Amino acid sequence: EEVLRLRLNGDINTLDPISTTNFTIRNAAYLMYDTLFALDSNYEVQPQMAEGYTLSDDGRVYTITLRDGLMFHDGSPVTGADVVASIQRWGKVDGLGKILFSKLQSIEAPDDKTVVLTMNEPWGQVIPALGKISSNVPVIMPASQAANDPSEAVANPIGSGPYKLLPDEWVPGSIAVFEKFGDYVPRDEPADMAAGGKVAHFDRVELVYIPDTATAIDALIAGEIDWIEEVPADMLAFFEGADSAKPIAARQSGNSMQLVVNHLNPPFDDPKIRHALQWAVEQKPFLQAAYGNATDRYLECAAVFFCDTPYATDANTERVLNRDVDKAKALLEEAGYDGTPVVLMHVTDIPAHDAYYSVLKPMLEEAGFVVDDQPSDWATVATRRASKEPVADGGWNLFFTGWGFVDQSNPMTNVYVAGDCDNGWFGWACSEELQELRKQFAEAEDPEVKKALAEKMQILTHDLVSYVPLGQSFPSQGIATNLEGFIESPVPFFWEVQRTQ
Amino acid sequence: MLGYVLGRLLAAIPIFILVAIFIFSLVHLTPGDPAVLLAGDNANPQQVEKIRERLHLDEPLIVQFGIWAGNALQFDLGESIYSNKPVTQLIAQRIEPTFVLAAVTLFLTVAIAVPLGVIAAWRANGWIDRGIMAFAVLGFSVPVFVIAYLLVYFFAVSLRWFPVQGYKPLSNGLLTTLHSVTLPSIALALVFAALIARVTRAAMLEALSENFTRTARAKGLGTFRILVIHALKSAGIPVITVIGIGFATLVGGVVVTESVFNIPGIGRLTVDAITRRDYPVVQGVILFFSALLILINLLIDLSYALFDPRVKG
Amino acid sequence: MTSRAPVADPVLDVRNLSLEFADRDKVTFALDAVSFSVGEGEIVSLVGESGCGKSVTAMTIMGLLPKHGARVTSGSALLRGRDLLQTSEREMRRIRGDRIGMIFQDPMTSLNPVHTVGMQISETIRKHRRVSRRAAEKRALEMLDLVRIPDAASRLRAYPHELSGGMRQRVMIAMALACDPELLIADEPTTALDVTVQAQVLDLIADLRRDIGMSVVLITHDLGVVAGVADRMMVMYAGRIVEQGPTEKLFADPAHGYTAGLMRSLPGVNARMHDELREIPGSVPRLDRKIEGCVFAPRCEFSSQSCLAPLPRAQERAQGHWTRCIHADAVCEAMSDNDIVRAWA
Amino acid sequence: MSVYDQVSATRGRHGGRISAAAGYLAANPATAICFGVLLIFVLMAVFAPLIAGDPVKIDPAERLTGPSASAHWGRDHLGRDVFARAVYGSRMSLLVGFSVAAIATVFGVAIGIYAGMSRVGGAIAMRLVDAMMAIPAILLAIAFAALMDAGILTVIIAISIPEIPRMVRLVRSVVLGVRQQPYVAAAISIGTGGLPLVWRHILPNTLGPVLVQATYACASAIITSAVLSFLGVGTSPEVPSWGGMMADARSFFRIHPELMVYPGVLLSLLVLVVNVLGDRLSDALDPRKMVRGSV
Amino acid sequence: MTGYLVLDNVGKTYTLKPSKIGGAVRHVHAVDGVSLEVARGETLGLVGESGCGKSTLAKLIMHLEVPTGGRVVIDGVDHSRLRGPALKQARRNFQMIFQDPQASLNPRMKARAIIGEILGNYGKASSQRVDELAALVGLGDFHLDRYPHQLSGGQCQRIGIARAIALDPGLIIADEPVSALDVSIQAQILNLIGRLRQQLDLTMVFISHDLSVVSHVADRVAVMYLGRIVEIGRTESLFRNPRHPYTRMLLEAVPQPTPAKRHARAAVSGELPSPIDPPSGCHFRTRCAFAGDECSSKVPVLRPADSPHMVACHKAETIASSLNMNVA
Ligand SMILES: Nc1ncnc2c1ncn2[C@@H]1O[C@H](COP(=O)(O)OP(=O)(O)OP(=O)(O)O)[C@@H](O)[C@H]1O
Ligand SMILES: Nc1ncnc2c1ncn2[C@@H]1O[C@H](COP(=O)(O)OP(=O)(O)OP(=O)(O)O)[C@@H](O)[C@H]1O
Ligand SMILES: [Mg+2]
Ligand SMILES: [Mg+2]
Repeated sequence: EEVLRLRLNGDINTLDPISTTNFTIRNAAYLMYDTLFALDSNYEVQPQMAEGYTLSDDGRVYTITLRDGLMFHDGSPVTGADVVASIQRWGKVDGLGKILFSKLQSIEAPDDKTVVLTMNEPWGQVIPALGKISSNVPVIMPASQAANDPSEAVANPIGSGPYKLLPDEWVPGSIAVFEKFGDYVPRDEPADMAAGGKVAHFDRVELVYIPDTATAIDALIAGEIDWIEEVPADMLAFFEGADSAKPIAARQSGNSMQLVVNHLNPPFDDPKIRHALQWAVEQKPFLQAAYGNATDRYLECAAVFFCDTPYATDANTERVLNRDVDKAKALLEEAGYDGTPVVLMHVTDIPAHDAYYSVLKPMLEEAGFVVDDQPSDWATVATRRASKEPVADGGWNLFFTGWGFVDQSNPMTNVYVAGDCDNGWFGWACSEELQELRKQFAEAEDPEVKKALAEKMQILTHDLVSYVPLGQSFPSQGIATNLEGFIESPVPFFWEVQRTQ
Repeated sequence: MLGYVLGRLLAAIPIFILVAIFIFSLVHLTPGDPAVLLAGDNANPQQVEKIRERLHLDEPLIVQFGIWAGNALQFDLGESIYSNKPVTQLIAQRIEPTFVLAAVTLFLTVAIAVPLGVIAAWRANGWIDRGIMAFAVLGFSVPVFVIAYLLVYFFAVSLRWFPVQGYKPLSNGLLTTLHSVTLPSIALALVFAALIARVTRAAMLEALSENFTRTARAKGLGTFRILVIHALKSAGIPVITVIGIGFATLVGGVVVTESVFNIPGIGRLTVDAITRRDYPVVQGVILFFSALLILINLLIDLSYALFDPRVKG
Repeated sequence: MTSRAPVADPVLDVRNLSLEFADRDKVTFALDAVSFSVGEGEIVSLVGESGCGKSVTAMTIMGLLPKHGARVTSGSALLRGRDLLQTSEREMRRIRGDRIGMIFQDPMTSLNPVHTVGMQISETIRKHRRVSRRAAEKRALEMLDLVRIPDAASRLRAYPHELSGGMRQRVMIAMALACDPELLIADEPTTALDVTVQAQVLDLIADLRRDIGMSVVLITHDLGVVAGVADRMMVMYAGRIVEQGPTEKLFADPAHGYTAGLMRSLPGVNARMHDELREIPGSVPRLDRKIEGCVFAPRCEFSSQSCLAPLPRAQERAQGHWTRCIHADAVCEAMSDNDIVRAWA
Repeated sequence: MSVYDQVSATRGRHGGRISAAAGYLAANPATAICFGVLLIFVLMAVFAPLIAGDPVKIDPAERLTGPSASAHWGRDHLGRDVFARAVYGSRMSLLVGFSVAAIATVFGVAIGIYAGMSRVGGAIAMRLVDAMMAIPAILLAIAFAALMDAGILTVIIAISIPEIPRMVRLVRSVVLGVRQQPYVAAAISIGTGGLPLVWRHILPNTLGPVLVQATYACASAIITSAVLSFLGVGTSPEVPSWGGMMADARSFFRIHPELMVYPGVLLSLLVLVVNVLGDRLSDALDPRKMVRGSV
Repeated sequence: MTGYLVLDNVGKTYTLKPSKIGGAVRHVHAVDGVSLEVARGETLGLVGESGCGKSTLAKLIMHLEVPTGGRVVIDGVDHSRLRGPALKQARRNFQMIFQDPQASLNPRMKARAIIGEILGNYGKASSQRVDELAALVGLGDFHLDRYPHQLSGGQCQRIGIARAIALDPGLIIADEPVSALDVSIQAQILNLIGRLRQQLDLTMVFISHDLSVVSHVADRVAVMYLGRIVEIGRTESLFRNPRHPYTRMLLEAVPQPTPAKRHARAAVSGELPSPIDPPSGCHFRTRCAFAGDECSSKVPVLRPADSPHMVACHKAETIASSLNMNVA
């Protein structure tokens, strides 16, 4: 029996990628779910479960046909009704999905093999939205499960992907086990990132949760596991002299780190003080703290939509990229900063975060901020960051988080350019202009126009300071040397991969 | 005998109630709103409110306690906020590794500590004694995670004798399981053995200074017989008692070792639940451990009868 | 005292035994030239106050002194001619419990509480005799009968705590006698017992001596006990035997200041009520330095300057009656009107 | 009187134990060394600013560099001075150790004496103590430290809470023993009662074992606080602590083992020294321990 | 009632926790309906074997234990009704000398503090008085600066005595004050107690298991057996002419350093029964040669044999005649 053992960055508590944007769950969900469309390595959308689709001449009606032989893990066939229900559920929570549904006239399944989407007006993002590679991924599940409230995770998830969850062997906090789904029919095309044939070569896939990264790497080298999602730069040295495993730089899955600013609470309710914050910090020490001398692993970058991407630009990045304590002080003075302490919810249980907070505090203090460093764990911060209350009542000022390349590089999914005020992501930066820009972007077809809109978004965002970018990194994955066929992709996939004989 | 056991179990009830109240208030009076945590990144206040209702977090504490205690009596410890699974199921899933780890540790400990303690007492104040006691104090003084890392480094990473981490369930065969828990058990046993070796030595010294030891010597008995048949058996009670007390310490060690060695036992479950603010699990697990300790102490009391006829029913 | 044995062909002959305890910075001269012997079938008693060295003497003979700290500086202890002090621990284990039986003061704690009485007796037998478990148990039963334990068969399976103090002491005796020892050393066998029980136990020892014919060293601090059962007695004070002789002789003709002091300080039934007792002033000397002269001199009403000079040889006053007192005659004279002395005279 | 009693009588059974203990310690080179080491730790903690540089200043550019003039033991993953952190770390350990010992002693003695002297109140107190003892100490500490706001006070309280019941039990059992002593009956019969009885007769004769237990509580508190830091529920990671240093270092254990070794050795040494002193103290207070029979 | 100390049907029952797993709760009637009087200036000796309740009785008199029945009246005052300061005031009138001299002194207090404590408790602290007391019991002032462990047993007992007489109490209970002492020291202490008794006109209860000691100090003697007084009478009368078979057995059993006793000891029979579950009726009947049916069903009460000599025995008369025959 061939077993593939994977160590993702976190544990999974559900396998419902609609109920959460959690990347670990997204990655795990790809094992068992399939999607209608998928991105290939050129970031082009290709049919996956869909045989193909036709677009009506007025550009409003998409008729999608399903492939033959699609089957859920419980043995029932995948029908158009299932697809409709799944997409409707996704549309209730996903950012892009919400926009799609706002333009949708109807979605129905005239028969078991067909799904018809009728738009109010032509909109070029329909197929890209359905082929979205990252959270929330519009996976297809049985209609009965798709009827669930999207905020609540499906209890016994059933997918139609190449691997099938074994719920009895799932021990949350420790291990989740999948077995090869014998009735899965892969596409004939060769695998190409998320697209193409998904051939399962292993009988069993185990997601082993090993919280301690050092232990995980040791386990990888000792052959106890086959793959690690992320190897911290410092630990690359573990692999020296080891022939059983190697690190691979995951160029495609770059990450960016951000300092998120709460616009509701003083002192950062004042734009001037937010600008002072920008002057007060610089990226390099953070990056060094996290990646040390591994300079090939990171990039100083202030582009809202990632560097080295179509929408990358350096417009309005002066305050972000340069540190000037005097300017910061001047701005604070000008704004009449009264010494309101900046509460740092210092996350101690994630090493990179811990390092970031440690770096941030002296920077802020040097620039004249009063800092109140409150040690905490990530779970607490994850709780507390949702609070819109004043600091004294459990609210907050700043926290660190990271987003991946796929999400950030797309203006439609980048949370910091939404300007959605109270309905937006944590920090609740508010800008009607940004909201308007996003609308225009969704409708724009011309790449040049899009590019211009993106640049405008960046300028506005850096002025608004919904966050302070702290650079971009290219984490490594660790992989057993006896694996071949590993697909390079921003989201890790485990079809195609097999053990060398 | 049966009456005594029942009596003891009855007597444990108020203690248990106190424990329950204690744990409940500890968990509920501390900051951090589990409902918000559960709701996730993109939840709106209505959703949070709904969750709060579902978990009765909107009721007064007393009512919450009543609901919780009432359910607990029916072995329903609620559902994990994190994984939405019944706490009892989570615990049940994880009993095996913890049990195996504890059992192997206990075996190793007794096998190491009791002979050491006996020898140290026999050679009291000599070099052997000092050596053993130095080991014992050292075992006390080095945190279990340091020992654990050293063991991993030498025996798993360098020598590759044992796995670095993880637990192989008994379904893979006893030997595989034992192989997978050897290192963590040794790490734990070293600390635990230090305690028990000391107490064994002290109890043996006590027994050896008793008049009946003098009698045994006056009868011309050999060293082994005096040490083992006479002294050790009467030193049994303090040794057994400290093994019982040590269990509480062992639980602490288990929490740490399970984390270091990534063993999916109850200790790991506990730490994870605490950092995740998974209140039902925290409550359930601590309650479980307390019940276990109370039970173990009862067993220990009963086992006194093995060593001392004066307490036999 | 001389090294000549007061009895011919003794079972036990202790000669010139000196012993010190060294403990870090402190030395205790616990025994100083102790000599005595025990004849065949004789009950010899060792009397003296707490701490005078009675137990240490017994433990030295048995080879049961702590390995560290105790040091025999001179002397020998011959069991039928064989020096126990030169015997290896291995050999001593064969002798203990077999040729010498010993019972201790405190029957409550001298039996192992976690083993049955039967096991503890038959264990001794099996250690020294190559017999089956069954045979050993049979012998244990006989021994319990011998020491007059009622319903012996069922008592074999009893634990010590299920027996009364007197019964426990009788079990101890049964255990000590299980292998027919030549010598029984009884270290204060009745001190922890009530008078009525004490009487029973003493009777038992006397009877067994008669029936079995063993020799007994009886250690006690109670002159009454000595008077009751001992053939000969040794009076010990501060690590030395100050006077020894046949019991009648010694009571009738005490010839040491300490013996005299003891007899006079006893509140007897015959003594007149509320009279002042004759005190022995002062208290027992510390043993942390060697005393050359008479150890009792500082408390002795008969003492003179010459008592402080190095100790004279022990004098034999009558057949087998030895004293270390240079004022023996004066003592004798002064004691002639003592109640106790008169009762024996 | 047994041989032991006599020896203890000549040695002094109870009285003047402290001075006797002091003498005993002085006569013991190993003990003196331990005292010396402890003293060094204390001095290190007190005079940390004079000995070492800034323990919290980070310097990411210099991270994980080896020993240098400015950082004798090199720098950690944030470029902080390991030596400085180690020196300042002794503050945390000593503070936690001594505070816990003090808190456990004060509360333990107060409650323990009450429980030992009062029948009804004692029974109630003991039920509470039983309940607390039924919760594994470290779980209680982890839960408490994790659920409250992190900070040194939280850590001290978290570790003290499970430590107190142990002390209460000990004190109570000793008090029950002392109460049976004839000198207590004597004191009552001469009209001493209430607080003076406790203060003059009960308390002083309880202190010996309490002192020993306090040293053990101190040692185990130091370890527990390290474990808490290690599990990430201890004090702020900025506050230098040995446990925290080891937790930080575990990722680098394979490449920079010294990052774990320095604080590990210091921690173990301190705990060792405290443990040994506790042992010696208990030996010194127990005359029986000085003469031991051998088989 | 005329006595200085009057015990009226005093009893004390202890409840024992089960000593075994699953055992039952048991009761010990440590003191069982004891009535007696001690006149002012008189010394009552109390003898009996271990566990018969002597110390318990002492504690009851000292109000260190609360009786489960009956009354203790000292100098007309029933202390069981007193509480707090009143009790404290009353306490100065009765004091105790303890069996184990060293254990009855707080090991952490110097002799001076120990004697001074009682004075301080009643607002009479005075170092002069302490010195006086020390001199009275034959201690030098250098002894006062020592801890108990630095003093010998006899010296400790002197301190205990000094403490007991510090406030001129009317009543002293001496619970085996010499049994832990060496023979040669015993006489010193007995003499001291005797002297003080005369000088201070003390009323005293003197407890001992040693008949010869009791006979030496007591005016009257009470014999206890398993919680009950079985015989009480003037010392000579009781020793010369014991009426209760137990008293006889005791007297026979005492080893005497006289040849008369040598081989003529009356057989002592039977085992001492456990106080937890004593025989019914007369507790002694299991060891008594004269026991009849009556003895197992009826508890004998103290009745005059020849006044003031009282005995609690159904067969006292029978025994008396047989005894006379024997002696004759
Ligand atoms: N192990 C030992 N170490 C040091 N001194 C000891 C030891 N055993 C006995 N001694 C000392 O030797 C002396 C004699 O003690 P021993 O026990 O023989 O007295 P004893 O006559 O039996 O007294 P008791 O009537 O109290 O039993 C005492 O001063 C005692 O302190
Ligand atoms: N606190 C107590 N709890 C339970 N039983 C007790 C207690 N104190 C005494 N007893 C029991 O009461 C009985 C009488 O005890 P007490 O101490 O009065 O006897 P005693 O005559 O003084 O004996 P001894 O001569 O041994 O001192 C004994 O059986 C004893 O076990
Ligand atoms: Mg002795
Ligand atoms: Mg008594």
